[in-house]
Amino acid sequence: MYSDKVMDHFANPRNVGEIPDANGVAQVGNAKCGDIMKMYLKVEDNIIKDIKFKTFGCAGAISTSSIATEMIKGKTLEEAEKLTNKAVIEALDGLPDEKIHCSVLAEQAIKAAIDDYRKKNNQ
Amino acid sequence: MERRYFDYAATTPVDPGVLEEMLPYFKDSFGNPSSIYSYGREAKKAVEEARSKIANLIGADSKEIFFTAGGSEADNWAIKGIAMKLKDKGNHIITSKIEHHAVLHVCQYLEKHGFEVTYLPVDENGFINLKDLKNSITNKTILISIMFANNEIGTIQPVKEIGEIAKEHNIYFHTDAVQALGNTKINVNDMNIDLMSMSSHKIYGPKGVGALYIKKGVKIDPFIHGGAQERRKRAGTENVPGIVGFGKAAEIASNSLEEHIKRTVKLRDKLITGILENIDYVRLNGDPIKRLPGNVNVSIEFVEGEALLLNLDMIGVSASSGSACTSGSLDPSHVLLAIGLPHEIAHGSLRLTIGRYTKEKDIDYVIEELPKIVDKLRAMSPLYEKVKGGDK
Amino acid sequence: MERRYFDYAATTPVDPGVLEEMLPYFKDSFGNPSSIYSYGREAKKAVEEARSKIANLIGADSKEIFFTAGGSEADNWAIKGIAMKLKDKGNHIITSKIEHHAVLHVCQYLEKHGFEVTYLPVDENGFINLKDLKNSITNKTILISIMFANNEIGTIQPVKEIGEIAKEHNIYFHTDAVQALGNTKINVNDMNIDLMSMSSHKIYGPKGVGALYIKKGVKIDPFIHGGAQERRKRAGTENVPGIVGFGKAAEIASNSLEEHIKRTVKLRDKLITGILENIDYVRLNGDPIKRLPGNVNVSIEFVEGEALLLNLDMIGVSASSGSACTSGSLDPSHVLLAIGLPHEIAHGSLRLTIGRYTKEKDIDYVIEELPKIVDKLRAMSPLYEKVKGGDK
Ligand SMILES: Cc1ncc(COP(=O)(O)O)c(C=O)c1O
Ligand SMILES: Cc1ncc(COP(=O)(O)O)c(C=O)c1O
Ligand code: FES
Ligand code: FES
Repeated sequence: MYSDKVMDHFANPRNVGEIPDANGVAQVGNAKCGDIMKMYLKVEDNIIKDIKFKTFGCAGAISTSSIATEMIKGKTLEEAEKLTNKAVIEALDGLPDEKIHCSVLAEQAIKAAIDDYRKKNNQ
Repeated sequence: MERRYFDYAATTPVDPGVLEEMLPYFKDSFGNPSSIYSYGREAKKAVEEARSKIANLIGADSKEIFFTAGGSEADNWAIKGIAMKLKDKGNHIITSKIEHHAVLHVCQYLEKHGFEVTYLPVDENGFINLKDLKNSITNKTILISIMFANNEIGTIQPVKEIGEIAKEHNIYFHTDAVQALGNTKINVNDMNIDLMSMSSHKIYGPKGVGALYIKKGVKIDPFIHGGAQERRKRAGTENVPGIVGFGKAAEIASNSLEEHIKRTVKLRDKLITGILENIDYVRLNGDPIKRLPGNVNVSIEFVEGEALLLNLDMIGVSASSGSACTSGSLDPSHVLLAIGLPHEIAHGSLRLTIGRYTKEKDIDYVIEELPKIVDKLRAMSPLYEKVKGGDK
Repeated sequence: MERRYFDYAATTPVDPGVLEEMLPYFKDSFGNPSSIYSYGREAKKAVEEARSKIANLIGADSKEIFFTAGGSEADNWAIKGIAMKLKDKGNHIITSKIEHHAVLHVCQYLEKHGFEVTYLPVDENGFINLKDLKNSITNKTILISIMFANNEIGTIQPVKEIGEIAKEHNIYFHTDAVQALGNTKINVNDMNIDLMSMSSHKIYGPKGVGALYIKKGVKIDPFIHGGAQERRKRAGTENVPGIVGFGKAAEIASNSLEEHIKRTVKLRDKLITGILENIDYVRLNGDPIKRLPGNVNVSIEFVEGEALLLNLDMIGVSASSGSACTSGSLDPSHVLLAIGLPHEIAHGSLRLTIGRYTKEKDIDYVIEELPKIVDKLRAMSPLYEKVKGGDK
């Protein structure tokens, strides 16, 4: 049901963890629905220098978090904000229909973390 | 990679002895049992022998066994068949909140068509309350349908007592015994059961066959109308190899019931203890004593069930979960919610069910490996952080 | 004694290639297709492959195929499912007098529950009249259910034309194609079929499995409620080996359809000619041209069908009859009565149906032996005396 790419990111998620001195942090989702995603950003000169995530959820949620962090690491905030769940799904070689909603979470978490950074830096 | 199957409640492999008995009925004795020539008579005889083996397993008479395509059809038939037959007498059905969907969705469907249904709540171990049951009976009640044993948490209901209450009030009692069959002693007469659903593939028989026990004298509409098979109660050319296989599976189950229960309970309890001792923030769901011999169901906090299952699958262990993420629906298992688990804990549920071919070393393996998987998943869980930080 | 099977319309032996494909799914790949671990995924894949083979045989899309436990369930589902879904739109159903009991008895049941049913008559060859069909349509008509080919007399209806009429009037068209499948070219789109019943054991697949074709967009209630299998339309753990076998049988049928028809028609016509030429007072029932490739149905005057069958069985020939005496009911076949046969002639009906493993020498054998049996029975028939005496 999951693509090899999904299973790879699920089994060996990239960028898992926390950034102690993150300057943009956000958590989306809620445990009631079974998925929570937390993103940590380290932004320097408008560029995402480092990114880490933690996710409570299914393989769809974990793999989308993982690949999304890979996709925006090193990108400018503007570029990162343009990341859509569609692009994430494509990068994973697809997701089962009933898992599309998990991919939305990654997009939301990144946007929320960028917002948090901007708020903290009065942008 | 060695495969370790921990999902006997979902389905079981066919016992080799069962398959062997089935084989002749595909190509050689393939006749239609309704025919009068010798090919047909052979098939007919085989079907009748299977019927008596199933009757024997549950203390019924052969004539009270009607073959179906499985447990779901048996549940649908029992409930819709009684509802349609007795609708002029009453339109009220009593069931529980933790029934299998094959009962619940039928009841919900009937609600759309003029029936009223009481869904009895259960306590934290999954038992219905007999007083609740009595209080919910009205003069419109035509059927009580309470499952024998639950497929998720393994809790075994006080069936005999429910049967007595039904009998006192002259109401038909149906029980879904799909999980109980072959796993606990059943006697339909002692237990005052009027209708009982069974399924072959849960007792090492083939998929696609089951049966409904209908006590002599019970009035019920057919569900599949057509030919005169199954004494005009269930139409369709008989699935002869399937029925023969189900019969053999029932025979094996009858002959080894006590031994099977003893052996399985021992393994189960070892697994439960191993998990509870080696993992923090974990709870056992279902009653510790009155539970199916092969059922282990735990909630592991801060992790999500599907992620657990896939990690187990990667090391060859097949299991099951009540997480919403595995069902494709938005809510976690209705059974886990009914016993009072909060959504987030229900999501972290894991069901490991064991059976005839489970070895002690498989149990040891899970006890050893599961904690590692849980650690790995908790390490990436934003929920677990807080606990570790002490601010839970 | 060599056995000669002449009852392919009742059921067929499983093709050896079919059984071979099924075997791994009993013991090794026995997983539940709804599970997410690898055991389950293997099973799921096998089910989906089978689905597309069946779709392929009838020109449908895979997503339009829903597995059932056989032809009877498919008929019940199609008719009850549409009736329940559309009952607020209308309560009128049109069918024919020569349908299989799995259609007729469902219609009769619905009549008891507020539906109205028109049973179209047929002509002496077994065809419905298209004008009758049009005339019987009312603004309450929600379903036309006319069988593709008749199981007793083999007559193939003008399905495409029926489909066009249904389409013009925006009424769903269901056809019971249990006998037609694998025996005549079917394209559900060209023929405007909305729902179609199929059964595996009539096409050299296993018993206990079938399918309902439901055209995309058709609104229908589920029949077996419960789990989310079959895209939430038909609950119950999938009969994986059965489905795999049905798929393989469909694949074989697709690949050899033309050749099968040619070969079978030749044998059939030889048998018909042989019987008509060698026995007096015999008539062919059903249309001589538009009939199933394997169907021979004759009425042999002054003899009774069950006696015929038993005599044939004694020499190793398995056949079937529309005689009341074989059915356990008081009336002979409703199909034979519907084509206008008097009771006494219907009693003497004999159906010989041939198929994949019928050899030319089997045909020769029946042509040789049947007249002797008929002679023997007529010699003891009080009805025949008169004819011989010339006073008929
Ligand atoms: C025309 C027709 N419809 C329906 C059925 C029922 O199919 P099944 O026996 O698979 O339920 C049969 C055969 O018995 C048949 O010949
Ligand atoms: C309690 C219970 N009832 C009914 C069913 C349905 O049985 P089947 O899959 O044979 O239709 C199952 C298993 O799936 C079950 O566990
Ligand atoms: S987190 Fe529940 S479906 Fe993905
Ligand atoms: S003559 Fe005996 S049943 Fe017809």
